[in-house]
Formats: sequence, structure tokens, C-alpha cells
Amino acid sequence: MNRFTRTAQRWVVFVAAVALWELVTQLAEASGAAMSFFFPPPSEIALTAKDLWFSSAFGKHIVPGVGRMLGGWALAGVIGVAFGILLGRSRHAMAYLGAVFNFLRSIPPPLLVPFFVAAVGTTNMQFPTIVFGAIWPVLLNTVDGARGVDATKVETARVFRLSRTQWTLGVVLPSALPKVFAGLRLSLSIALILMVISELVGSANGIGNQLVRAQRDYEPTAMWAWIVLLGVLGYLFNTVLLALERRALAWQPRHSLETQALATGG
Amino acid sequence: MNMLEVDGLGHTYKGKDGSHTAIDGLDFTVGAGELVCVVGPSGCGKSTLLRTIAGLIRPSRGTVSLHGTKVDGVPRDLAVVFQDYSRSLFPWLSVTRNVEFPLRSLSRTEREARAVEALAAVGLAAAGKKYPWQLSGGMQQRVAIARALAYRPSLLLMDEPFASVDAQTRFELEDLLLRIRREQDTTVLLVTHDIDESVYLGDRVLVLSKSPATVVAHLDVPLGPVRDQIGTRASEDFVELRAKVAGLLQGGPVSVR
Amino acid sequence: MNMLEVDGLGHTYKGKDGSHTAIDGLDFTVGAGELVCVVGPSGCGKSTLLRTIAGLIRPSRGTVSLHGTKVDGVPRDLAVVFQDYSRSLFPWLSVTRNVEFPLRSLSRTEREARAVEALAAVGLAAAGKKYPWQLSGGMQQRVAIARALAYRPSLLLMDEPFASVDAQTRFELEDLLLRIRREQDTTVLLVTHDIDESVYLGDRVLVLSKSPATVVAHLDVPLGPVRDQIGTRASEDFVELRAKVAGLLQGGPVSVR
Amino acid sequence: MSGAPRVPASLIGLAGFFAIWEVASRTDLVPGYYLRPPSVVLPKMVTLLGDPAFVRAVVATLVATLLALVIAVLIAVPAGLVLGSVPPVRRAVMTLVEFLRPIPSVALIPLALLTFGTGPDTKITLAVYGALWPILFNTMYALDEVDPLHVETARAFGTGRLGLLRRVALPSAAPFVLTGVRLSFAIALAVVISTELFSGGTIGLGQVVNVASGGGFNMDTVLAGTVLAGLVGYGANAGLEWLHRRAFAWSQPRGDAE
Amino acid sequence: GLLGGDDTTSSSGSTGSTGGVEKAKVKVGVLPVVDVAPFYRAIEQGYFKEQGLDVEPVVMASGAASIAAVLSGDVDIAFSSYPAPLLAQSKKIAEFKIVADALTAKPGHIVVVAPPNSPLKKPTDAPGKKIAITARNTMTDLAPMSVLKTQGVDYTQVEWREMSFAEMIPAMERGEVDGAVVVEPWVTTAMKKLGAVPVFDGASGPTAEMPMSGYVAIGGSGKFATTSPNTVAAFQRALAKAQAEATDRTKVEPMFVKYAKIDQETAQLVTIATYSTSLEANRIQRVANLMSEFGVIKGNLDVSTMIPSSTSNK
Ligand SMILES: Nc1ncnc2c1ncn2[C@@H]1O[C@H](COP(=O)(O)OP(=O)(O)OP(=O)(O)O)[C@@H](O)[C@H]1O
Ligand SMILES: Nc1ncnc2c1ncn2[C@@H]1O[C@H](COP(=O)(O)OP(=O)(O)OP(=O)(O)O)[C@@H](O)[C@H]1O
Ligand SMILES: [Mg+2]
Ligand SMILES: [Mg+2]
Repeated sequence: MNRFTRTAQRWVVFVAAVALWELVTQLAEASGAAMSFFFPPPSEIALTAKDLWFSSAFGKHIVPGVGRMLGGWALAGVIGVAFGILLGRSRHAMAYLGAVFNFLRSIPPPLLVPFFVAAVGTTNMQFPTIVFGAIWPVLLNTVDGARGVDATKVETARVFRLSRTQWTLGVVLPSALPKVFAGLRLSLSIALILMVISELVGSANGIGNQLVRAQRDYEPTAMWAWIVLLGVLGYLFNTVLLALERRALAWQPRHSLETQALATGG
Repeated sequence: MNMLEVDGLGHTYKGKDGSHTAIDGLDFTVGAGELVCVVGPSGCGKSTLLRTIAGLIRPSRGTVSLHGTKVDGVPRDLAVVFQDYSRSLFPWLSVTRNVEFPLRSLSRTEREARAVEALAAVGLAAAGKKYPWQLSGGMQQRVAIARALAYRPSLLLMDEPFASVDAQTRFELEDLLLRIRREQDTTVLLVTHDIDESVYLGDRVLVLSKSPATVVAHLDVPLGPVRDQIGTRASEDFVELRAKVAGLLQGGPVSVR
Repeated sequence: MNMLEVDGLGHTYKGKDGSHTAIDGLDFTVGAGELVCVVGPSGCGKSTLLRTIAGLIRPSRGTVSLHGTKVDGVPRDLAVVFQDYSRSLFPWLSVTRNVEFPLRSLSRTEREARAVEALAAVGLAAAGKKYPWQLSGGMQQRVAIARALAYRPSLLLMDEPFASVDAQTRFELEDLLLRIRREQDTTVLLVTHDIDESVYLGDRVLVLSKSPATVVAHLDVPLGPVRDQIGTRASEDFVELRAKVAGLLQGGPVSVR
Repeated sequence: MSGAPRVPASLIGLAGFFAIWEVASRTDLVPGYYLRPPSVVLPKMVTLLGDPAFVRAVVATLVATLLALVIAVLIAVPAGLVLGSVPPVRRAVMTLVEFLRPIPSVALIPLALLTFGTGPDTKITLAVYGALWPILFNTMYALDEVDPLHVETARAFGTGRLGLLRRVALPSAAPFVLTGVRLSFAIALAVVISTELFSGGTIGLGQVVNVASGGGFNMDTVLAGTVLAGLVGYGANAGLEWLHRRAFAWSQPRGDAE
Repeated sequence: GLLGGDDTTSSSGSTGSTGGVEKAKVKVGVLPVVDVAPFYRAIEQGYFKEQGLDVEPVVMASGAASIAAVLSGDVDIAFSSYPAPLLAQSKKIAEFKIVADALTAKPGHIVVVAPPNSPLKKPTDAPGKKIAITARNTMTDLAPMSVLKTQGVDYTQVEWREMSFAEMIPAMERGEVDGAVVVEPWVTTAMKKLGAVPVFDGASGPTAEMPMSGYVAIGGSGKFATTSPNTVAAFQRALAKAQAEATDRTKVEPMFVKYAKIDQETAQLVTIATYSTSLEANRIQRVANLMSEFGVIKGNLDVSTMIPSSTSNK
């Protein structure tokens, strides 16, 4: 399959969805439907977005939040993988820490705000909120991956008396890696979401702050522009992450069901 | 002194729905530098025996001692070629890296040299850069053998290591093993289903019974240290021993076919 | 009429770093009800050949025809025993369920009856409720064989199906295969590394060259349809054929060892 | 995170957590009037659980969460199977999915209120939207990891595309899908509570917390609600883990000596 | 026919007859704040029942959510702080009708407070300081800005930080903000917990007696405020009765405790603001003017258009 058809395949549904969105909102607006004020057509959103994103807002609202989000996500990834491997391979760690983690994991991030406010203060709580919320998909998936190391490989590693690092980084991590990536991709969007949520409290800037202000000030077009920005950012980061994943998982006999389908023409 | 001493060894796998005794009351010893072949019916507990010796499972009864000390955990200087060779290779490492993987105490160049040498010895000099899943079954098995040999263990446990290679390659690998054993004075315990092979390779042949495995016989193979595929196999001693092992395995009187 | 026709068959595996031609220009036919053994050096492309015949990979060149129609996709009424038997069993299904897996079109009772029968035939009557990972290597291989037999295919492809079982069991399974072939008129293509086995089992033996595999020879085995382990193997024809195959495999002149 | 169900050890872990909190709060390491210590919060929680109105709120939250989770599973598992096994569909749909995924449901609350009203529909819809992704992604990634030989085996025995998905892909993916469900439960719970917290309108734990925090320092109630949310999630997780051990005994780790 | 009969039915309704309500079951979106204490009292005392209304309170989380609920028709009447509906009206999202006035600020109701050691001691200190508010473009920033402006202080230099009231107190304690704009009961709470001191009153000078919040409904063809004038009037009468009684502390304090979850001790201390008993466009116009002044509303908004014609209060 050539490049062009692949690219076309990639975007056809997206373009169709946007076109439909435009059509529906335009029709609603034309017919004066009650809520059309809150659902502007994407063409209008695009115009507002252009002004909003590329103004001074970029440095003031977009860059700091996104920086925090990326940092928080990376830290969550590292912690998640580390603890995931620990819990996945050690019965004792699981026995002692599993309960605490499952308890903490179940607390909705907005309810954790009091803890973070108490611990680090209102203005510094964004980073820990992001880290705290984004850890779990990586952690759980890593646990799953670490536990799933094939028995023969475990025995092979033990027979050759691999060092702890070699065992962890050379055997457990690679075999958990596909699942880790699934977790990282989930975490990425969660980090973005928590960036927004955490900017609702105690901050004077950020995409979340702007988004909620637009909501409160009844400026739906601006609000949609911020929402769309989140979509764009999510898409961009995800694309980069996918490229990373492809490199890291290059050893995989790519992808079983897909190659099956290709090999046999269907 | 005995390198390996197995004493009253028994193992029972415990499951939710009943337990299964795989081996029971095994007693035997292996001297340093000896090559002992283990034969026995399918499912009798040979792999289980190797696993307990390697310290991978803790036996339910009895002990395994290496150099007089009881095995508890995986002993040092040990290599295993697993029966399930394809699963024992790491799919994320190239063939060379797989062979190098356990050699972490060596310098990089030495590691590479060992890997290249071992791969060449098993006839895979050209496959070093491939990934395991790009190899045929027999090639994968040879990578597993190369990895064990490159490690240069003092005790080598092999679980049907030549099951998936063709006859010609098998002969070559058998001779390779004999040569390495001579050169490095490795103690080898090798499980095989090929009666000819057990006699051709072994200093002794350990015949196990049906599950739960017990020792049926412990045959000395007086064929001398240097053997060759054509001469040895044609010798009268060889044919006689072969028939003896086959008879013991069938559990009936010795018969020659 | 020919059941299976392989015509100019070639396959090249494409990889990021270069491609690898596994088989090249293979031509042969197999008649209905015939049992053809395939022998060839390790890594020459035997498994690849079976995979193309089973329609699991689309060959780069040439065609495979079954009953005169070109194979495109997996043909009906086909069963495969894979070389990597342990991975081809489904770990989430018990042994019986694994054997029943392909028998979807049958009623429940019939399915169970077939599974019980097939497991008993391979000597695993007692293991039905276990999970594959609770079995020894040889037992797993026999489950894979039982699954293929229970399916009662008209074409049976077997990739070193007896590699992991002991000699005695191997003989029994060989005879089982011959019996079933006679009773059900199954066409069988069997890859083996055991030259004796290829002669003992085959109506014909297909000898393949080193990679990329081409047909070196196509030997008829005039030993008649009914064979027995002791008599047949002792016969002069057998010994001669065996030596011939071995010679062809070595690529040199025929020599008897 | 399933593992040895050793109750004492897990209790030690939890007790340690509460002990740290207690000390931090008592020593005024953090403002004690704000982060009330567990010795105040836990009794408060017990008291609240005796209040029928509070129990009703907890039940309302739980029911909404479970409903959302069930809907999310019913949508995401089949979708994951299709996306994971049909590359063109995957390519076509994933672009849109990647745009939609990072949109916070909190940002959609006002729009959802306008569209679905103040009833439970809003929180359930938003929770489904949030809970879809872990299940969808874990299903897709699990399909990538299905052993190719399993696929070949099934195909060789004449299993069709649907059969392949149902009889091979689904069972081998199931343990990882269940991990996705465990993630999704926490997310569904978080979204339901957040929606109650940020929009109100329906009864629920989030609303209780919101009302409590509006009227001065009822931090004990707020934290009791928080701890309860954690306990609810902990309980649900334990249930799902039990299910995991029961249903997927075959996928338990092996190869470690005891 | 419905529209034509409006005035007559409403006037007959205002005489106290209960037979004329178009919609007996009324859902009201409220917030857990002191402003709605009389509303709850009216429910508890059966004042709505007297008027033939079955009023169901729906507790919303914020004024914005309350407005969204009334917009979607999910509730008939929404309680909200004034800026939100006025802003929405100015954007012509819908025809908002102010059904009743809720609370008018009295000194001590909305106050800028600072922790004891804060550099923020008097209004002139404000520029450059971080002050916590609940949100921009609400009374919490408009009122103090107006006060500062009249005192000639550069209010544009204040750094506003948005957070909930509950978070303001630890934020002040940690010195993350130099002060906070709080309304009752948080004024009392901040003083009690933190020893916070008032810096200046938010409802003084230009904002003295400023209306803070009210009850709104949506008008226009087919909408509640237009189709149910009698119901609106009945609601107004019942609420007014309770509002009038609210001058008596003992009558509202229990409502604080029960519905706004203010503890008994604090409830006894809070400053009780004025609960309006009349609905006057010109008073609420002050809020609109304040919003215009600070650019929240572009242009002018005539609040009198937002008073329903059937209003019973004069
Ligand atoms: N997926 C693959 N990608 C690339 N190369 C492959 C792949 N599978 C097999 N090959 C190569 O094709 C050749 C033939 O492999 P095949 O498995 O058919 O050999 P075989 O005859 O079955 O060998 P054996 O007897 O050892 O099983 C080998 O050289 C192998 O390296
Ligand atoms: N993990 C396990 N759990 C339960 N039973 C097991 C397990 N592993 C092996 N067994 C049982 O123990 C017995 C011996 O198995 P083992 O693998 O040692 O046999 P083996 O002699 O190596 O056979 P083969 O020659 O077929 O490989 C078998 O009956 C098998 O069913
Ligand atoms: Mg074995
Ligand atoms: Mg092969």
C-alpha cells in the first residue's frame, strides 16, 4: 500500500467528521435552534482559534501548562514503570503496597486537591496532580506486563544468574514494553486532562484557566477553540509517542493479526 | 569426588485439582567431567529432574548436592538448554545478543568473540543479526545451544537439545559437544529420546521408569572418550548397549530389533 | 488425480534489513491418500513449504493447487501439526477443549467422543482436564497430534510431529499414523529429521536441498502399505533406502554407515 | 495489581498510609484544621454511613459508575477487537480518537448539562466517555500481542475472521482487557464524582462533598467522602482481581520458585 | 389564549388565590450558600404549598451550572449570583427574567481579608499583591475593584488567584496569597481559623447595599417565565414571606446549619446580610453598570427588561 492511500485512510474519517460537524451546526444556527449559541460551527471556531492560540496566549497560557504536563507525564511514566516492575515481580511488594495503591488510585483526582493543597500549596499543586493521576495506567499495565513474563524466559534468566539490573532492564522491561506503551498512551491524555483540571484552582494562566473563563463568560467559540487545542496537542504528542513506540518495539514481529491479514490478502 | 549427587529426590506438582508426583526417590551421582545421558518415557519427569538440579524448582523431597553442598537456589556456573528452546530465546534481542546476554562479566570484545565462535560452531555464523523469530525451529534450537556453550559452564544441563535438527547437523552437534566436554572438562547431563544418541554420547546412561520417574538402570558405556559417528555406531558394544537400553525402556526383557 | 500440486513454488521473506529466500522453484505432486515424507537440512525451508501449502503465507512465486484448484487462503479439510507445538496449544483451554477446538460443526457429545478417542490414541487418556502448561513437552506434542487427528482432515500436514517423544511412543505414534491413514484415506505430508522414520512411514520421500530449498530427489519407497517396526526396519530395502536418503542429504555420494 | 491476597500485609500497607497522614496532620506539618487527621475522618465516615441520605448518595454514585462501566465495556471491547484486527479501520478511526481522547470531561460539563440535563444521564455519559479509552487501548494492544502461532493454528483449522476474534483473540486478550476495566472503574468513578462536584443536580458523593465544602470547614466530611471513594474503588478492584484470578488462572505467572 | 390571559390571571393570582398556577411542580436550582436560607425556610414552613406550589430544590455546584440547568429547561428557576445571568442576557443567549432578588450585601458580608502578618494591610497596599478570589468577573473581584477604583488605587496591578473558598485559608496561611476576597460564612471562618483581619469591605462606597444574587427564569415564547406567570407570582409571594422573616436570626440560622452545612458555632457569628423583599430593576441595574464599567459586559444592559411583567412586588 502506498503512502498516499495510507495518509488518505488516516484522515478520511476525521475530515468527514469535521464536515458533518460543520453541516449540523450550520443548519442548527440557520434554523435558530435553541442551543446553537453554545455549538458554533468549526469554521468559526477555527477563526477564533487562530487568533487565540497565536497571540500572547501562547507564551502565557500554553507553554507553561504544556511544559508541566509533559514533565508530569514523564515522571509518572518513570515512577509507574519502576513500581509496576516491583509490584509485578515481587509478591511482598504487592502484598504490602498493592492495597495502598489500589486505594489511592480510586480517589478521584478532584477530591485529592485538599491533600495537595495541604502538602504543596494551592499554586504548586498542578504538577503533583498530573503525576498522581497519570501514574496509574502505566503502573497497572506494567504490573500486568511484568507478571506476564513467559515462564521459560524467567527460568532462562535465573539459570544464567542475571544481575538485578540485567533481569529488570533486559528481560522484564522489554517483555512488558508493549503493555507499558499502552499505559503511556493512556497516561498522556490523562496528563493533558489533569493539566486542565489542575489549572482550575489557584492559577492565573493556563489552558484550563482560559477554557473555564471562556465558559463562564459565555464565549463558546473561545471555549471550543481551547477544547480543539487540547485535541490538537493530544494528537501531536500521541503521534510522537507512537513513533517512539515503533522504534522501541521494532523487534516485534509486527503485528501478528495485521501481518496475517496482509500476508493472506485479507 | 562427585560433582553432582542426587539423593532421594522427589517432586510433586501441586495444583488446585489434585497434585501430580513427577519424580520419586531418585538416587544417582555424576562425577566431575562426566557426560550422563538420561532416557525415559515421555512425561516421566526428566525435565522436572533437570529443573530441580538447576535449582529452578525446590524439590518436595530429597536433596541435590553440587560439590558436596546442598543446592538451594540456582548454582553458579550452570547452563541449561531448555526443551522449549523457542521460548527460552529473548525475542527483543538479535541472535548474537541472545548468545552474549549471559556473558556480562566479560569485556565487550570478548563477549562478541565468544558469541561469534559459538554461533559458528553450531553453523549459524550468518544468522547473528537476525531475530529469533526469523529463524527456523532447528536454528532457534542451535542458538540456545550456542548460548549455553558460550557461557562455558562447569555443569551443562541439556533437555533434548538436538530434537529439532536434521540428522546431519545432529551428528555434527553431538561431536561438537563431545569435543567441548573434552576440552573444557564440562560435566554434562543430557536428556534425549534417541537411544542411539544416549549411547553414542554418554559415559553412562540413566534409564528412568514411567511417571513418577525412578531409576530403572544406570548403565556404563565403555566406548572410550573419543568416538566417531561411523565407527562407534557400527561397533558391537554400541549395538548391544543400544538394545539393552531399548529393552530397559520397554520395561520388558531385553530384545534386539 | 493429484491431490496436491506444487508448481514453481518459491517464497522470499521480506525484512527491513534485506530479504531471505527460503524456498525456490519447488515442483512436486502428491496423490490422494499418499503419505509423503519431507526431509532436508535444518533451516532449508520445510516449515515454510508447509505454511504455503496450508495457505498461511502467500508464496512469492509459483502456485499450490489442491484438487486442481489454486490455493488462496486456507483450504478446507486441512489440519496442521506445527513444529512449535507448545505455542500452538491454547493456554486458556484444557487439553480436551484444545482437541475439541476445531470440531465446531459437530454436536457436543460427538465432539467429546472424538476428543476422548484421539487423546486415548496418543496415550493421554488421563490428561484431558489438565492445562497445556501442566504437561511435559512430549505430552504437549501429542495433544497437538491428537487435535489434528480428531479433526479427521483429508490433508494432514505435520512438521516434525514426533520430535519430542521417546522412542517407544514414537513407534506407537508412527503406527497410529499409518493405521489412520489407511482407515481414513488421509493424504499426509510429514516433515521429519529422522531418516529412518521418513523411509518407514513414507510412500515417497522428498529430499530437499540446503536453503533456499529445491527438490533434490523424489524417492519411491516400495515397502508396501502395511509395515511393522521390527520387520520393516530390518528389511534390506529399508536399509538401502535409508542409506540413499542419508547420502542425498549429505549432498555427496551415497554411503552406508 | 492482583497478587497474593494476604490480608494482614495489605492492611499493614494501608495502616502505614493512614499513620503517615495522622502524624502529618497532628504535628501541623500540614494545616491540621484543613487536612483533618484520619482519627477524625474515619469516625466521621462511620457516622455518615449511618445517615440514610449519605448512603443514598453513595449508592447513586456507585450505580452510575457501574452503569457507565458496563456501557463502556460493551462499546470498547468490540471496538477494540475491530480496531486491533482490521488495520485500515484502525488507521481511519484512530486519528479522530486521538483528537477526542485528551478532551477533559470536566470541560464538557456545561455542554453536557445543556444537552443531557441535570439528571444522571450527564454523569453517566461523561463517565462512559472517560472510561472507554483504557478498555479500548488495552484491547487493541493485547491483540497486537496475540501469539501469531495461535492465530495460524486457528486459521489452519478453518476458523474464520469472526471465530478468530471470538475464540482466539478475545480469550488471549482478556486478562489485559480486564486490567483496562480496572483502570476504567477508577476513571468512571472519578468522572461521576467530578461531575457531581462540578455540576451538581443529581445526588451523589460528589454533591455531598461539594455542599460540605461550601459551608465552611467541613473538611472532615470532605475527607470522609474522599476516603470512602478510595475504599469503594479498592473494593471494586478487589472484586475484579478475584474475577481475574478465577477466570484467567492460565495466565498467572509461572517460573518463580516459591 | 395563554398569552392574552396573562395579566388578568396574574393579578388574580396576586390576591392570594392558589387555583391559577399553570405549573404546580417547580424545580429550582440552588447552591449550598447562605443566600438561599429563606428559600429553604419557605419550603420548611410550607409557604410554597400555601401558594399551591410543589417546589423541589435541585442543588447545583455553581452559578454557571445553575444557569445551564435553567437554560436546558431542567429546572424552572435558577438561583445564581447576579453577574452570570446578566452576562448571559447581554450575550442574548436567552431572555432571562429575574424572578426574585435574594440577597443584598451589608457591611461584613463580602470582605477582603488578609492573614495577620500579610503585607496587605490597607487598600493602598493592594497593587502587586496576590489576592484570592473564587473567579474572575464575579462579585468577588468586581466589588473590591470598584472600591479600589474609587479610592484611586490602581486595581489593574492586583494579581488575582482563582480558588475555592476552602482553599483560600491554607493558601493565606502558606503565604501563597496575600489576601482573599471572602463572603460569609468564610469571613467568619477565616477570622476564627487564621486570625485573618479585614482589609476593607467589598460592599462599601460604590458597592454599598449591592444586590448580590437572585432567582432567574427563562422567558420567551414557550418558556417557563412566559407561560407560567401565575406560578412565578406564587413563587415570589412565598419567597417574599420567608425573606421578610429573615431579619430574625433565629429563623435563618437553622437553615445555615442544615442546608449550607455551616457549623452551629460559626452560624451564630456570621453577619447576616439583607434578604430583599422587593424586586427593583434600578437596584439590580447597579450590578449591570458595575459589570459594564469593568468591561465584563460590552455596552449597556437594561435590567428593567429582565423583570417579568407579572411581578407582584412593587
Ligand atoms: N518470519 C521469517 N522472517 C524471515 N525469515 C524467516 C522467517 N521464517 C523463516 N525464515 C527463514 O527461512 C528459512 C527457512 O525457514 P523454515 O522454518 O522454513 O526452515 P525449516 O526447513 O523448517 O527448518 P527446521 O528444520 O530447522 O525447522 C530459514 O533460513 C529462516 O531463517
Ligand atoms: N507445572 C506443572 N504442573 C503440574 N504438573 C506438571 C507441571 N510440569 C510438569 N508436570 C507433570 O509432571 C510430569 C513430568 O513432566 P516433565 O516435563 O518432567 O516430563 P519429561 O520427562 O520432561 O517429559 P517429555 O519427555 O515429554 O518432555 C508430567 O506428567 C507432567 O504432566
Ligand atoms: Mg521434558
Ligand atoms: Mg521447521
